[in-house]
Amino acid sequence: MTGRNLNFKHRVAVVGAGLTLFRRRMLETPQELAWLAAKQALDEAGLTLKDIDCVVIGSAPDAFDGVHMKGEYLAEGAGGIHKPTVRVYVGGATGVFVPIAAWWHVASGLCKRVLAVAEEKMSHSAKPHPQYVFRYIWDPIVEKPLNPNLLWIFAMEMHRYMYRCKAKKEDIALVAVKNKRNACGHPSAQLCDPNIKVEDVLNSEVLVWPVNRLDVSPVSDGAAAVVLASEEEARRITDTPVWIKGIGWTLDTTHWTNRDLAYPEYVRRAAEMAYRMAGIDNPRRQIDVAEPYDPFDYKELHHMEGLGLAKKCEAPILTREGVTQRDGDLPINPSGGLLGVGNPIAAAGLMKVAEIFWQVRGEAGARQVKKPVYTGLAQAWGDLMQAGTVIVMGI
Amino acid sequence: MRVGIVGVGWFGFQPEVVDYSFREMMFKAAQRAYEDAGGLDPRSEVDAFVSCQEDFWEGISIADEFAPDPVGGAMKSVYTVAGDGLQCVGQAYMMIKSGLFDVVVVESHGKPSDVETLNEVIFTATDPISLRPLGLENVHALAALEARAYMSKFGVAEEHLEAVVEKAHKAGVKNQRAVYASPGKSRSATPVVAEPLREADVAKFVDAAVVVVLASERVAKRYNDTPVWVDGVWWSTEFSSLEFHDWAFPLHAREAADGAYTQAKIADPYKEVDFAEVDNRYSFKELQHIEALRLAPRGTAKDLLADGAFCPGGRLPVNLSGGALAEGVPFEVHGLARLSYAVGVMRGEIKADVDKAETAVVHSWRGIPTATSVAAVLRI
Amino acid sequence: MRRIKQFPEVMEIEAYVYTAGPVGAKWLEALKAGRLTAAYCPKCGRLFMPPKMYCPYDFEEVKELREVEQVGVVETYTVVERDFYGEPLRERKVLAFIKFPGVEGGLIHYVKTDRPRIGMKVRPKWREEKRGLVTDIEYFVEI
Amino acid sequence: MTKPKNPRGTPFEEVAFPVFEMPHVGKARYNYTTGWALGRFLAGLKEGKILGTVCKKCGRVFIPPRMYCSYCFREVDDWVEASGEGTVHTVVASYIEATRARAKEPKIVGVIKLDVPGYNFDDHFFPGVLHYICGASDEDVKNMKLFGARVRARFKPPGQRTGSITDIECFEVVKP
Repeated sequence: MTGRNLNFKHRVAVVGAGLTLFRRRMLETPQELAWLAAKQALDEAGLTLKDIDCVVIGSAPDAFDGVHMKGEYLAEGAGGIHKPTVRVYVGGATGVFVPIAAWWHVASGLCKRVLAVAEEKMSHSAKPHPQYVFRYIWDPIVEKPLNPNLLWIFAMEMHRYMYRCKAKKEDIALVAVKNKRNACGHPSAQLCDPNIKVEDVLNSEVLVWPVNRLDVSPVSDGAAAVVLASEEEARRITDTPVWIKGIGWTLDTTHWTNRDLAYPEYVRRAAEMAYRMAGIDNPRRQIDVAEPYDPFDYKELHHMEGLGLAKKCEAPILTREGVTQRDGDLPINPSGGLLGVGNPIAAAGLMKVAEIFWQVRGEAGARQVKKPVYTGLAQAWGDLMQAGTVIVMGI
Repeated sequence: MRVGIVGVGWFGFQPEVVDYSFREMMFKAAQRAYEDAGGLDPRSEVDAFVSCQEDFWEGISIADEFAPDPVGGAMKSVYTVAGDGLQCVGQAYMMIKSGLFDVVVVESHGKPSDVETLNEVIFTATDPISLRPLGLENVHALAALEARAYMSKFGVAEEHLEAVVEKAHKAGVKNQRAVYASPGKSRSATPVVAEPLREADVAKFVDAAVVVVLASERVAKRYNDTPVWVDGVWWSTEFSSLEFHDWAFPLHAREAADGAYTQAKIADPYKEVDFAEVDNRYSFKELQHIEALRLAPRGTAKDLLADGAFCPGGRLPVNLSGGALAEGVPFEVHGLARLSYAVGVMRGEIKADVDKAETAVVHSWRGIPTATSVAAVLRI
Repeated sequence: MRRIKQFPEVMEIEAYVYTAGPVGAKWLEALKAGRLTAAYCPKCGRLFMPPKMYCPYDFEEVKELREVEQVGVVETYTVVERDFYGEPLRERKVLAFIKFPGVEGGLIHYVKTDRPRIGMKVRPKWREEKRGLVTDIEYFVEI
Repeated sequence: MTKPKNPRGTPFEEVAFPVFEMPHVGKARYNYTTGWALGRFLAGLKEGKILGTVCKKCGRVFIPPRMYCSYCFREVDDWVEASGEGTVHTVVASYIEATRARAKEPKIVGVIKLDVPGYNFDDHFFPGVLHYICGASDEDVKNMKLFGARVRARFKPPGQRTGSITDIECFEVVKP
């Protein structure tokens, strides 16, 4: 190991964020969804497209939108024409990876103001069902001939986690309840339900035991965007820049059937990288609010443990005790997460980064957590249960 | 902090690699690259890995999930860029410049022989509303529209395309991986595909993988005594919709090259660049890209080419490798193929007919229907 | 050593269901009515086609479509003789990029002619039965 | 002030004009090169064998096999054959198809940790495959009885095998 040099030259800040509504089906084209989010982020930062040097795009499989080379297609709506534009990609973990890649665009000194845009339009792949697209993420030779549904892999991980941690479905369902209630404070939310109870989750349709319908985030269309700037530019743009303090990401082996699924080691490694850069040695104390990736309710628990915000098998207990509520000691997914706001894959990850931006600035309004926020964290996850991306932001 | 190329490895460059899967091709290219980098151990000495590919080329959704293992990146920082291999080099360049990374590995692989419906797959990259309903039987027709616009605007004739094709096949003979090189190939004897393009104007596809190791100036010498420095790399997307892009001139290549030249402090490329490797997946593209890279004033590449300026041994040799016309197009590996050949020439490992090989510019375009180019300036 | 060398694979769903967006939908409705329109950007005053809900030049919102005279000019063309795989087409096809005076962008479409040339004036030949697709124009013909 | 302020977008429910359908069948076909490792693995299945590779440097056994060790970054050294028996590592009951349609009968699927004579594996890294599990009900999944259960590969009759993972019909629970 050559040893990462932590004395990087340029500090990088987030200075604006934008979101579309997240909904099951949207009329706008993928380009237009990207534009809606990008425009809002620019407006919030008080910038125009002329101020932007570089564009980073994130989007998960091309097979959702039904456009090959989706980055090329999205460039126009993301404000990336006649500019250096690049699309980065780590499956479901892409949303948080977009600002990570945008970070080095600025930290390298080569770009001063960067627009980072994530978009997903799952409704295009409507026939027979957007879930069908996930059939093609499995190994084409040793797995796909078995006709798998994507939920299998999550259900297997969830069940293994339940087995190892002796976690009950009731405990896990609390996450879905919390997040769908939290989502009622989010103007973009697709699945706000202020009255949802654990029984509703447990009584919803069983899809792949132990996964019920309300354990899963929905199929969504949507886009998100953030503007990043160098220190000098950030201070010019706003009085309250939110600094990117740490970035980290890890990909585990592709061969998920060869390893234990009970603990996300790759998230731990990703978090370690980000924490080292941010100077965090006790995340449970030093992170004030976190947005771990929650496409399934058990994933929030799984990721809290990977991020070191809970000990192994401790996350269900913290959840039951109310620690992860908005007014708790460690608020988790105050936005409502993917379970409540919706899950347009890459856009959902970037939505989490936007949430931390607003939480740190105290602009989350109805969603603002009770404790003061100095440092927040967003995390996403993807590929064949192997990718972890982490960003730490703060004042 | 300068960024250097300290290892290069490639595998394939065959019309069909029958015995190895794309993952195994990645592994073999990576093995060679790490050996080239003084026996670098990817498990302990690399900070991050970048893979360049697109889902529909692979026939897998979220194909980036297959990136880590074959290059030694399992449980390490690996990600994918949906772009040309040179864009990955651009990302690695920025990562190293940020100061957070010292050694970054760039990988790209392409296995066109696995794709049965290539025309339909490429066509899926066009706009679903304005173009897709037309159902083009040959996506090369979109390139032919550009060819006609360029040729008509700048007075380029078919004989000039003939000269490009002839030069590529002649040069390719000396390139051991140029499987399609056939000197004496007569362009006019090949059938018209889409006017003005004939079969010989269109590069064929090829299976290949290339891996490149980049390192910061601080550590580069640990791995290689003669790093090839990347002194500038930039890219540009001109437009998403072909309807709005310049049909006659590749502005994207101009914008990419200008960015790279600025970083490398090159004021007069025609004088300062010793040789170039540019995209020529269509014969006319070589002329366009020579001009876009400011190696000839607009509309004059055809004449300078006729004078031998861009031929091996000429004033500024372009595509000593024969380029894509001789090697084939390995999807997103294309840019790394151009780069790895240039590195070989600069290190003196490839005996090429060039006076001086100290400064090179390499370029890649992503092919139709994109308007995206990447350019990099290399120095030794 | 025996090996199974190839494994067939698809990456496809039954069908994609695309939407054209708020402005694109109106554009397709106009096509269905046999009218050619372009988006109008209130900020820079440009007309552009194909339309989107934003102006690709200045990133402002676009809501309005304006009718365009059905006279196009061939900016570039090709005569397609073979398919991608090298097989001769049953019928040669002229594909062109057609611009409309005063409009940015244009249409990539077929032209029915034996003598294609740059600068030729063309008009759309509409289909009898229209579906709200760009192919409601069967092809363009010389004026 | 609650951010985001007035997020936009036009949701719709009915699938009608201006939505338009484009069939995609036949447009993305591939013929995968299986390669050195999986090519032999598939041929092995056709002969009723489950083959893997082994890295002698770290001792890891890879099933499904690969030609390289993901952990030592070197070529694997040898082939090994699994016994066909194994233990259920994790298991679920699927009530839906890949298309999201309800399945007629619940399908039991899981990861099977395979036995390879001469090697021992912990739960951290092991040769394992995804497959159907037969001879068990969804109740056995729900009460977690199947975790750690012993199973044995049930191959199709030789004449029906094609060199595919589906040459194994399922892993059958071995009655104690």
